[in-house]
Amino acid sequence: MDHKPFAITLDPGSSLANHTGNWRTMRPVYADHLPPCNQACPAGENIQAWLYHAEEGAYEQAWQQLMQDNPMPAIHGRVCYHPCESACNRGHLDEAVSIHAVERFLGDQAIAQGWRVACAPRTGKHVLVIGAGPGGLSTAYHLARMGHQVTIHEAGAQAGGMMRYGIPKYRLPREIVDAEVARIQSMGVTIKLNSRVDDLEATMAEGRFDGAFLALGAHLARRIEIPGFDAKRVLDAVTFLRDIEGAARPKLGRRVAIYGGGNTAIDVARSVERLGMEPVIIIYRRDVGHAPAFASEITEAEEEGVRFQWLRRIAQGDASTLTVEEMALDEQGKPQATGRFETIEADSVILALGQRADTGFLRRVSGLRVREDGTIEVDETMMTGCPGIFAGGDMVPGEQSVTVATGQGKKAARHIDAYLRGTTYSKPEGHGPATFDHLNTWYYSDADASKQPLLNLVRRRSSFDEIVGGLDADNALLEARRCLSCGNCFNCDNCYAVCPDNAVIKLGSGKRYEFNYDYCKGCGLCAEECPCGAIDMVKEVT
Amino acid sequence: MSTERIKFYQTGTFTAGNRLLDEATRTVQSRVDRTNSLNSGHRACQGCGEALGARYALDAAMRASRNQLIAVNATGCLEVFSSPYPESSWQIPWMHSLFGNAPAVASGVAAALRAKGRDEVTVIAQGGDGATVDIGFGCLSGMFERNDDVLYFCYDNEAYMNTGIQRSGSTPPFARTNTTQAVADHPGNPVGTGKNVPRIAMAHGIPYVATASVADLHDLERKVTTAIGVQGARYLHIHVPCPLGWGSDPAHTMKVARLAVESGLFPLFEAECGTVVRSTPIRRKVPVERYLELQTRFKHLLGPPQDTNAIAAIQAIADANIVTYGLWG
Amino acid sequence: MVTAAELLAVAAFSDGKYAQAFPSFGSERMGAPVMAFCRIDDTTIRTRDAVTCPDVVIVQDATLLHQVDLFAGLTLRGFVLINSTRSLNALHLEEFLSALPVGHVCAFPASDLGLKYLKRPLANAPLLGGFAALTGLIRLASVESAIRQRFPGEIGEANVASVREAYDHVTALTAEQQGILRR
Amino acid sequence: MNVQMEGSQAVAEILACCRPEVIAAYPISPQTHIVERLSAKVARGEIGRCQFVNVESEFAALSVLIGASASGARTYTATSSQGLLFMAEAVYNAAGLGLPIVMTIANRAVGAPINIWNDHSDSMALRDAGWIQLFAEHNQEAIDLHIQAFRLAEALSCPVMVCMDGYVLTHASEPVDLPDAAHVDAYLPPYQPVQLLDPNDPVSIGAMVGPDAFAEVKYLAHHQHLRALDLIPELTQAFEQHFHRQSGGLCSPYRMEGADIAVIAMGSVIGTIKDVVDELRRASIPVGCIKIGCYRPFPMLQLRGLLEGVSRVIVVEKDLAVGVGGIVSADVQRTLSGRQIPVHTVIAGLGGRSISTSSLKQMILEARAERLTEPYFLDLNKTVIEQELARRRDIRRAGPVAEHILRTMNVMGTKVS
Repeated sequence: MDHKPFAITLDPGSSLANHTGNWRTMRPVYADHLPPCNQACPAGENIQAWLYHAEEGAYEQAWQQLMQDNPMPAIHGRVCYHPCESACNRGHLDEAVSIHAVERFLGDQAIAQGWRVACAPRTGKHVLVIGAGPGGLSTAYHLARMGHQVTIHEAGAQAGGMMRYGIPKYRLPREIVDAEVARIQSMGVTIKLNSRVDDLEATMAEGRFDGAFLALGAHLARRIEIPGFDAKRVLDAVTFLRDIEGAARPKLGRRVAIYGGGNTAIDVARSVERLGMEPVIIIYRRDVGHAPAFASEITEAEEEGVRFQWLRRIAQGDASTLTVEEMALDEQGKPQATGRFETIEADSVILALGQRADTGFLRRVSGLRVREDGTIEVDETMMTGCPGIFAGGDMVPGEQSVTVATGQGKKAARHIDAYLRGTTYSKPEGHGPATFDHLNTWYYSDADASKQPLLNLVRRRSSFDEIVGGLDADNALLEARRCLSCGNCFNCDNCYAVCPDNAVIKLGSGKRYEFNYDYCKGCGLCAEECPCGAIDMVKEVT
Repeated sequence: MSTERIKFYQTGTFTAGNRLLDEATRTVQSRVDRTNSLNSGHRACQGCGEALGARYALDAAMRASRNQLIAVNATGCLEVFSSPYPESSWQIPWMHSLFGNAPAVASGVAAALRAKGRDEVTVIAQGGDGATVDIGFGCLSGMFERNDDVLYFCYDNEAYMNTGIQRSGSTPPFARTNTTQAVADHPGNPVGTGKNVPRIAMAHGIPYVATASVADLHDLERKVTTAIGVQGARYLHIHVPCPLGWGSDPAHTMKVARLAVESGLFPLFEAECGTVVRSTPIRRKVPVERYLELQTRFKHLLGPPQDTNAIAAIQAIADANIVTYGLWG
Repeated sequence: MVTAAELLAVAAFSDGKYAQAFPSFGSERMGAPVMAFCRIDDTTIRTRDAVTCPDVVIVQDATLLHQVDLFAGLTLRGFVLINSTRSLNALHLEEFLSALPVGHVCAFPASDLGLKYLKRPLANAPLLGGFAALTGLIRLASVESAIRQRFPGEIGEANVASVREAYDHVTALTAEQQGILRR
Repeated sequence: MNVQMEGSQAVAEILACCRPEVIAAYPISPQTHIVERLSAKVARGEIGRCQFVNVESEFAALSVLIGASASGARTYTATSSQGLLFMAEAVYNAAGLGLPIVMTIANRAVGAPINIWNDHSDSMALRDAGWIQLFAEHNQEAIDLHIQAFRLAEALSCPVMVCMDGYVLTHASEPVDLPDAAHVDAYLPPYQPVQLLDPNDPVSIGAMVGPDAFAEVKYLAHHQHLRALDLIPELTQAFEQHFHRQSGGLCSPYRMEGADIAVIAMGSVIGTIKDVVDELRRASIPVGCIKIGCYRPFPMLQLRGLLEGVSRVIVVEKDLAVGVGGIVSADVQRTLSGRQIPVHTVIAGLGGRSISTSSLKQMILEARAERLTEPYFLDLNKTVIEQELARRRDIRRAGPVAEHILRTMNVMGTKVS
């Protein structure tokens, strides 16, 4: 067809010569926004990222991604109070993704399969870590990954800290703790048990350490006097929990009252239940709405028969009873005495009024500042007043939880690493949060959360067996796939399909996309129709 | 199991592709090797629904016909923005003759192919609502009545956009156009006017009639593929928003189309030999206001003061569709 | 009527003559009055104007006789053939056509012959037979072949039969007329 | 083979030999007989795989052919009068796209008043649409022109109208020589399109062309028509060698040797004029006639040559440019620009009015005596005109002209007078 009629007959696709890109006033750009789950995670996990791999059934890849931030997924999948799920955008749609369940699944898989994490080449630097709790273990792990040598000094007989001595077995089976600690040791981390450090400088010098991380935790219980009540029958939660961890069975009598409204109080109550005591009573000065314990914990405890005496203060006691005063909350939600009293029968009282770190011995260390409450002051790099000495976990001010400690461990490790290399660490800049309004939820199909199996009540009340079961591979996969991938492209091809100008280039399945700005007119359809809000429209620079 | 699982997929099957779906359940538009029948460099407005609808329909048709396809185009936006000398955006054999004769020209192409024994080639005719429901209607009806082997795509943007937004037989009641202005006692397009060409097509008893929307790609492609598999006259009426004519944000083209479907104003159904055989259920029902409020052509209804009667009348149309076509899943 | 003119032309053609037949084109509905024309010549016919001075007038429907001037422009030595059961007398034409040469005018029941052979009052074929007999401008054989060409098989033969009888009938009538004159 | 046959039937017969692949048809008198016969031949499979499409309008008929032709098929349709005007938009389009469609125009007047009889108003209305227009003098030429038309159209990628007078030719039974298919094949090769809708070699046909190239496109169309002026004589010569008879051509003289007066006309009236010429020559009046066989493109050069030495030209045309007069005569005048000789416009045969030899003879003598009004309406009924004009002067709302004229004349609808 060489003599095609002039002008009226044209060659196919010849309009490629017409670059419509110059119509554009706004330009689309791909961005990875910070998903709410990641933002909320105290351990700084990139949850969306590891779920992305889990969605494909690539569990080890998912686990490796997880291990970038958290060395103990099996533990966190069980004990973390998962603020990520409260933040999850899917909650606005049907139910939040059950992140902790998938995390636990991955953690258990790793233990079962014996998955390992690679370490960087040795740096020759040696770091002292005091305390083998979550904070200490986390720091040690991350430093080891970075190639540093780490030695942990643990005062207790076993590693794990509060994970072992503060959280009952029925929530965290000990073989899980052992497995994840063992994995950290297998990375070259030395743990010296029963070795309490009393003189930091001496220990540092003797071990020729280049830096130290203090994570002693908080093991000193707050105590109060109960007038008229035999002090021998007043125990504290920390001691009680440590005792039952061993073989010892403390003498409590038949009727036990627990004083406090935090998660520890609940842990204690439920443990006591399992020791076969009479109905356990929890006494707390404020009401259920103001109790620091998690609602789920309270409900589970009630299911197991624990009774609650809200708005009560222990005034005094005698041989077999406690006199409690009724309290009332004022506008500020503070409990005020009412002058009305009642008595309840109790053979013993366990105080769950919080703990503090035993940091007295550190007062001698120059530059290191110990606060009134025993916590230690650290700067934004987690370093104490004394150069090279860092601290974290329950012994520094702030929220006290396994996950927070683990997160601080990572943070400290990064700064310790920088300190050892004589550099400074700064967090990379992100693209801003991926809030719910970023999403085009029409594209998401409804899918209810997968439920984890629960142990039946009888066994729960009579044994320390783990209450909550794990997901099987199928559930875990489906649960992972409920993730909306907020703010991060998951290769759904929408942008590629909805561009009226074919100005989106698909780089191959799973390889994401590029814009062809020669033709993109900047209509914004791609951004509008991106389900997860991973495309921003930005002003064209002219 | 896999079909059971799809419900749980991140995005179900509603996105164009998704790496978690197996190839077969992804759309043609998600494929790297799609034809791009209407290629880059065309002069359609930003966010043009018709450009999108045309590429969706033709790419699907190309795949279903193993690239053995000839398309005839009526005069209109699609033709003007795609083929101004010296550049054409078409990657397929394509012809434009006149405003009112696309169906007849296509019948001619089909006749020629039959005469030459090239039955493997599919013939497509396409045009906007003006070319289809108005000026080309005689030829369309003739093509139907003869049951010529032609698949007709009507890209319905509900007015004459090429000439600058004048009222067509497909303009919805109350809509403002430059010939049905929002003035006087009964602003916009008079109620009780206009024609439903899919129903009229069905009345011809042709083997396949369907409606589709750019907002539901999977549904659209399935219907095109079905149509290609059928012999004789076939009609596909595709709803394609026009940002210019509707006064909607170019970025909202999909959203507006989606709301037309989800409100029930644009029912998605299929008919065989004159009888409705399937309809696509509404996923998340919305009141018509959600649809209207995104378009300035309905601004005069939303007020203030709001024309509650008008809105009620439009809602009634949507509700009637939901009943007529059983749009509840 | 149009068919008759055409058959006449075909017959002339097979006689080796040049012929041109054309209808007067009204938006005819069946049964409405129609005219058709035929030119026959020994050389090519080029002219296309209407026939205004016919040499022969065939009247298929005698009821038209007094509505339109059918004989306008008829040449002095022209022929007239009328389809009627009535005689020229009964038709009040004898005097009117007396100017024409004896034996140039004839009325006979062509429709009856049609009825007889074709079961329908079709006068065309008999009239052609009559034409051949009256004018001698075309051969009977040619009329027959023209008819056989147009209507093959039985119908053709039936037509031919009607043509023959008409031919004899008209031959007899004209002979009679001349006879009368001789006396 | 020599046969006595109706014009329409003969055309249908010869079309079958031209092997069209797609025929579209919509009924309108007096074209109908042609397509009726073709439908039967197609149904009987006498034209190969040819498709016969019964469309819903003339507009659709030509549109179907536009699609078919662009798909590489040889295409044909026929129409008349209102039908041609109803397809007008497509007529321009087919030419603009350069599609070699052949269409028979059974020429007929254009209403209102509605009139089914012959004149040239219909094809005249579309003379500038870009189609080649050939006019047939008699049925033999009509069939020959169809054979030539396909070859011409396909050689130039330009559509061709073969115009034959409605009824006068389409319904007239005359002797014609019908060549057989093999004979036609030898003259008319298969269609080789220059552009094609082909899935294996896609193109976009029918682009929008703006001010930057529109004029060039139109010029090229014009150029094709100029090429036709060279090609047509070649084709007719080849035709004569092949079929041993002269037929078609741009324009042909009759007894022009020593002619002082030339009568120019198109179509079937030529025959009548030839008779008149003979008669006048016998009376030693030096008159000759010229047939224009190809009206578009208009053969100026050739005509100018034939008119050398003529001192008076009379153009007899079956059409009227209301408010102007002649259409063909305007072309003739342009042809003769620079030569100071009278060119008379004679409007004749409108709406089927018979053109008699006597009137023509009279008219020529009047012209010779310088007594023709310009334009001259042949056989115009002056009395009626005067009555009607008078009536209009008197009554303000005079009502429909045509009916009133008929009433005053009490003409019988079916009578030719």
